[in-house]
Amino acid sequence: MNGGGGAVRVLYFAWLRERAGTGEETITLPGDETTIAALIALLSAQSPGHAAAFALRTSVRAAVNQVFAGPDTKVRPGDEVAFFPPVTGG
Amino acid sequence: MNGGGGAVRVLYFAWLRERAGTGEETITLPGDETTIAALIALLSAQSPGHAAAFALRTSVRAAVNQVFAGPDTKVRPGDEVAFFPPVTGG
Amino acid sequence: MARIRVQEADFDLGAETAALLAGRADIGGLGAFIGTVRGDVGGRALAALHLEHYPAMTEAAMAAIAAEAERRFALAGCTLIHRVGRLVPGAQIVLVLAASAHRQAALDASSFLIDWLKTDAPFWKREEFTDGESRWVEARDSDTAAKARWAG
Amino acid sequence: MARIRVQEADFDLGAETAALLAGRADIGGLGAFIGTVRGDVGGRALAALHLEHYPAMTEAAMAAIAAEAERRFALAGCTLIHRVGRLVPGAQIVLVLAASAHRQAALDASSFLIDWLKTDAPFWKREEFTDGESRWVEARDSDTAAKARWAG
Repeated sequence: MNGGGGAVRVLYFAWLRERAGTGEETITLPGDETTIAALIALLSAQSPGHAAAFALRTSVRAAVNQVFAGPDTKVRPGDEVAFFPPVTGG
Repeated sequence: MNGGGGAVRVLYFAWLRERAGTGEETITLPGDETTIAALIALLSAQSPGHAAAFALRTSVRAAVNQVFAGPDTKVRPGDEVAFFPPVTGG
Repeated sequence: MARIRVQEADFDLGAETAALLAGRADIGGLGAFIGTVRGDVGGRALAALHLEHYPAMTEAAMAAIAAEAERRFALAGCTLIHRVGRLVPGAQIVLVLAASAHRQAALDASSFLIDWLKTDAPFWKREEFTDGESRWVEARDSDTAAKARWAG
Repeated sequence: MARIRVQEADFDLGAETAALLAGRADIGGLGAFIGTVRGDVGGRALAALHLEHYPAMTEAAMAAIAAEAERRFALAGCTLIHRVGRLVPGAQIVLVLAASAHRQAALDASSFLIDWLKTDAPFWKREEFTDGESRWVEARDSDTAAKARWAG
């Protein structure tokens, strides 16, 4: 891989979408690899809405490439990352 | 009540019916009151078929007036008594 | 409140469910169980099941089971239908529906109702095999154990 | 083997059950659960529920839940249908069907499937009240506890 970073597609659902003010955006990673926790820190600095979306960290869940992920899950250029509250279907 | 006994309607279901050779009969009680256990003894003496129906006593269940009954349940003239194997519906 | 029926005719799950839910906005969950006739019993091909019952007692026994379920669970309604007569493989035998504001009560009640129907309602099954032999089904300890889970 | 669908349209319990049972003589029991929209939430009148989901992930997550049920229970088949969009009180939200040769497996699997759907499938509910207010439903500890019963 090159060391210049790359784009990650970020999706938001439910009240995270409403707070972030968008359902989808593309973020350029500073390097080849990051983690969910580091990506949250990066995104929180984007806008007050983003900061509000991630303020209640215990209520934020994530998926990487459509698979549930934890704070230490790796994120790489080309991945699709989604953030959302605990699910309430059924 | 009078002391001369009276009639009890007796029903048989499933393999008890087949062994007894009848689905329904009327029996005259020797007195005003008996029990399921005593009635079984009385009925078993009616015919070899009846004896066969009641031979496996642990597989015989009873109801008096459409309510599940035990060996000591009282039986009186005018009652409807049913004998059958453990139920297998559902 | 419970709908109780014993019949030779088949039943329609969709219609029974619609009847139970019709006009109700207090129901959050509906649990259901349908028992059907299997075509194979221990490797032997079944031609049919024959369901016999004790007509004067059956509906009262089913109503008592439904009343016990309503006493134990917060039910908005329930339906019990049991068929009798000759039933071929694939046929429906029994229907249990239990509706409640909450899913756990609906699910628990439907399990409870079928467990108790198996041990407390006066039905008897006879198996007719394709080779011409016929035998009465024996009650199973596992059914008594299933009912015993609900003790107390 | 499982039938999985996410749709705005309503579903037909009778038709789905018939499709699962059609031509099968190896099924002895079918367990079902239907979730419906209640018209009252803690004494407040509900106008509608809005169901949002994560389209790229939803069906795969539901298929994984069905696969886990098939691994744990001796299933002959199962069906999971979840609606999305705006649903008014009385409307059907979710359908779970589980068929097996044996009733206990069918009942256990239908409970398992709805418990896991509640915690592992990416759906979110928003409540729209008749007074115009709207709020996202919060996940409940009781749902996590219900799933935890199946641990191991």
